[in-house]
Amino acid sequence: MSELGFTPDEMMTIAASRALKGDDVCFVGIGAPSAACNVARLTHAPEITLIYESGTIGTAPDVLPLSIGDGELCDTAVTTVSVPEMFRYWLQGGRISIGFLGAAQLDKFGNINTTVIGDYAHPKTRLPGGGGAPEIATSSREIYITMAQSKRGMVDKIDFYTSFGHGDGGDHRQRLGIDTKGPTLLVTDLAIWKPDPDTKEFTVVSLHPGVTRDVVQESCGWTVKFADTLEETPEPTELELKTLRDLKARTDAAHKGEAVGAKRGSKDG
Amino acid sequence: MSELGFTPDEMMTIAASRALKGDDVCFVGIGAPSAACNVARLTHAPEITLIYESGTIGTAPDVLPLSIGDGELCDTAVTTVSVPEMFRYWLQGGRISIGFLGAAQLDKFGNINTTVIGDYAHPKTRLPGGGGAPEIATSSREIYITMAQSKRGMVDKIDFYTSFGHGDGGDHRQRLGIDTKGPTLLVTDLAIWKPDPDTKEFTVVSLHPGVTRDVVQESCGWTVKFADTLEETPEPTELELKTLRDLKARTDAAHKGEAVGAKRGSKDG
Amino acid sequence: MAKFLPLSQAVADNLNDGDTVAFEGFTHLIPTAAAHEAIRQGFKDLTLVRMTPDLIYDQMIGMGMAKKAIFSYAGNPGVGLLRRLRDAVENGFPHALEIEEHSHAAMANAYEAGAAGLPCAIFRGYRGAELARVNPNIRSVTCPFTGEVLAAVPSVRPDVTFIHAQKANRKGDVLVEGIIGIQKEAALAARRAVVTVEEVVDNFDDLHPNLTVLPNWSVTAISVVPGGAHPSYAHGYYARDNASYLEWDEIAADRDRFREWMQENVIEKSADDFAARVEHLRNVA
Amino acid sequence: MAKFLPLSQAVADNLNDGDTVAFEGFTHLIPTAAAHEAIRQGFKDLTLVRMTPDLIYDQMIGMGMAKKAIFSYAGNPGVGLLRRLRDAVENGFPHALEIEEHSHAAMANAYEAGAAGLPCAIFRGYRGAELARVNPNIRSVTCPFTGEVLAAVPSVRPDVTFIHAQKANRKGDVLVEGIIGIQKEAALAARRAVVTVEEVVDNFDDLHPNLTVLPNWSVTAISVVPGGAHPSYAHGYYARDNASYLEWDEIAADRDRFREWMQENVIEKSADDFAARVEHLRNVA
Repeated sequence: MSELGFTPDEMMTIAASRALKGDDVCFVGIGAPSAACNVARLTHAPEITLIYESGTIGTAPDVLPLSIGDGELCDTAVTTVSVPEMFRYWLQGGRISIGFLGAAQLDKFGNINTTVIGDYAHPKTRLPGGGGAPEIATSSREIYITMAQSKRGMVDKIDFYTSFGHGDGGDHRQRLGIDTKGPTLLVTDLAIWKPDPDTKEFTVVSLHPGVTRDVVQESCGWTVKFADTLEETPEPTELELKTLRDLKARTDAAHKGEAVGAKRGSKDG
Repeated sequence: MSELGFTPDEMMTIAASRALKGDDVCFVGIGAPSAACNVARLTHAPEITLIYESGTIGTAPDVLPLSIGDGELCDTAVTTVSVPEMFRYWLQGGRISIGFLGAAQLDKFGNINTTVIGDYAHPKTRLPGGGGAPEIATSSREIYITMAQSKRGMVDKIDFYTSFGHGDGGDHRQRLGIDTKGPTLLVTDLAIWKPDPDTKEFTVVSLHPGVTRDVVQESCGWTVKFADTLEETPEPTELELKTLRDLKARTDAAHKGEAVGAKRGSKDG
Repeated sequence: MAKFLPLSQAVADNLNDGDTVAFEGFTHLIPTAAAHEAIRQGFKDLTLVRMTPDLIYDQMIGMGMAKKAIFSYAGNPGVGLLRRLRDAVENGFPHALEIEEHSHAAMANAYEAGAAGLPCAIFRGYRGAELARVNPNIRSVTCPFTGEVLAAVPSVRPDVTFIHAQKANRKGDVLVEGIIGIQKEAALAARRAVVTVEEVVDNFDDLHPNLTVLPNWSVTAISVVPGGAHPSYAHGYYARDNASYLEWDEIAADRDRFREWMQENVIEKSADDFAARVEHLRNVA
Repeated sequence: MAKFLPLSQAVADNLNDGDTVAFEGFTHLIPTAAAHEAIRQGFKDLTLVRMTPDLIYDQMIGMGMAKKAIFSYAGNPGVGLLRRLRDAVENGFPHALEIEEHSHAAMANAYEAGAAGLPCAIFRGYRGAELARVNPNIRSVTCPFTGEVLAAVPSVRPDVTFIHAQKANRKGDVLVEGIIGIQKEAALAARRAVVTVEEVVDNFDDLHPNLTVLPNWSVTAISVVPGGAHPSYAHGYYARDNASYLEWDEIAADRDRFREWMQENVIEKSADDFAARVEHLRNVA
């Protein structure tokens, strides 16, 4: 970090944020996706619509939520709907342009496991499960994934198909009758990946500043494909870095217990 | 009317209102049912819950609505929900104790036609259709019907089964898998009718004051069954009559175009 | 993303001959101004969808614009029958009208399924009801857990839905309140949603978070038409003009009187004429 | 008709060993006080239903009260895993736990279908997802109009649902606002609905007509428990105690420390202790 002036994690969040556009309607997973989406909103895409599965539509939190249902999300939303409505009208209804997910385990075709490590019936590690992801993965028009690289996380074969990416690759989605694009972007702390147009295997298209092919391969459980012409991800700008760091600082302060007041509601009933 | 001090129509409304209890949750059809339900609310059953299919739950209108969605219903309701929610959570959910319906054509088993006179494809008279009635008739725990008698209205065979009553009688409902009671009461301008416990044929159990068996038969298209012990419907009380007439007077004034102001809403947005 | 347009342009841009269109409103907030604009522009072969076709569909049918009507209650609410619709169904005047008739429960579920992006809706309905015999779009599905046979209807997915709402903010978000009916579902079920509003306000900052708001990116076009729901009403703005509903029963009873009334009150008028029609109904409590 | 009862009585009257029970709350308004009361009363063999089982189900499972869990996301939101639930699933401690696992979309639809009195819900889901292989309650239905195969799950119909809400009025009508989650559906899907509230107000006359209100006749019992959602929050009353969620991760990591914490903070406490826990979170903007 010292020589570059930013951490790999910051580079990941900022690179992910750059993929979002102002007219996107983004279904935001918690953690890294939430930071990236809000950095986009606070920098180049102020008009972006962020949706959290708790029912908050068009939210603009001043601090990152710890959960997907923090009060801040409701306070700043255009409207807040029930959870059934969220999954029926807004996700299943086809209104989400980008579903933004993290992953505990990921394979090279963008299939995600957040359910178990080991056998489902007798797991080595019981993870939280899919939550909204199984349907986010197939109902959003496309899927962006962001995660820090590790051999434990990026594996040749995931233990459980929580959310379907490109399956075995190629036209597997179409063969299952799924007409959305699936994973079109993976941003890690080391690189930007896009699926090969034919095989759908994630391929590195851009290395973050200072990152080599070897470093990428060392922290990935499958044999990495690299694009013929490999770009270098532009460094974070001063604005991007400041925005992200300010956001994280506000967030840390808030999560240490400072109450964020509820701004709207019926106090008159 | 002059000798009795009330009209048959008033007797009908008041007799119907008496069947309702304070703990009933009543899905109110427009017209005669609406008047009866509100007279009940304004006399012996102030706690009754009145629901109109426009989504107004627990409404207490000061004037009778002309339509099922007048602003007065929303202004005075405990809550107002969407129409899909009304039909899914509140009606289909099994929360309605009494569905209160009118009818254009009725047969002796409580089957109702409000769709067509004549053949469906080439009707002699195209009526408005079922609206909420087909599911009110089967999802409400029981059904009360109220209508003024006439040979055109009370017929041996209805032209179209808009809403199912007891079908061909007996256990026809159970045979169709319908586990609600269906029509348990018919109040006309001349008499009170209840279904025979076995055949389910509507049987006159009480004649309104001054009404004879012959009068009932003359205005009914089927051969009328009378109970062995026939009661006389108690005359309207002074309170009942005054309540009904005041309600009608307020209603007439309002429908002549005096605006009933909208009381609640967001004026601040 | 919602565009603010004059109503004439919003209608011209979004409605086409042959479209399946819903002008929705459940007694409250009926988009009369939008329907009248569609009448003035003279569209043809429309499939008109609405739970409660009332005056505006009676008018469109009477003007010969409709090929088919999909509905659940075709009455003049609280008054009686729709006489132009009757004339079309009973006498084929001005031409024959195909009808697809449902119950309210079915239509509400069909809009809900449309908003939810599903091909059909299932519900417990039509038991013993004869519509299931005459409407081939009433089918059934068997619950794979209990074996119960449930009714199924196709979802409603209009090409375009027109609704009227209380207000938009400058960004184009739209608020509907009071008897919200089926408006949200009708708008979200459609490929294009056009909204007429009573007014535009700066922002919705002080709105309660759980109100019925359509975000600007779920709306195609917004036109400001004060009084645009008349003779229906807009909760918080003006009351229902019950007298006009009663009067309609007489106007529509006669083919010539109907044409004259339409000429005078629709064809020769514009969206700007609605505001004056509700002036006497604005004395809010 | 809603009865106002002390929480201990509301729980004793409405929860039984062996019941299928939902303590619902989607991050917001989690009915912690009701869950703690159920723990104190020592119920057994419960089937616990919830989209997002978090601390309170971790606690109930750790105390050996649960036979089965039906859920879609078993995590400590924003923090990590549920360590007591993991211990039950991975090691059978304190005893084995049967699980029926769904996605959020499935659970939300299942509650909705339960509230709607249907035996099952259909939706476009689980495509390519492996849960459909391991959960026999994920089946399918074919659309009778398009032939599309849709996912089907049984509706959720708990014996009793507990929710926390902002307020009741004196008649027993209940208001839920802010992130309303799945509360209305969970309450209406259940045979009995018990609500804890922050406060009781005279009436709801000034409430907007379209807010989420459960009429008194749809509620079984109401208990007034200020702070009863802690460490979750109550929109308009107090903020989320994020520090407590972070702390739970350490408490639940160790079996002994968990038992000690439960003894001290649940078994030896009562519903009256919740108000003090949220005092420092009340500095509303």
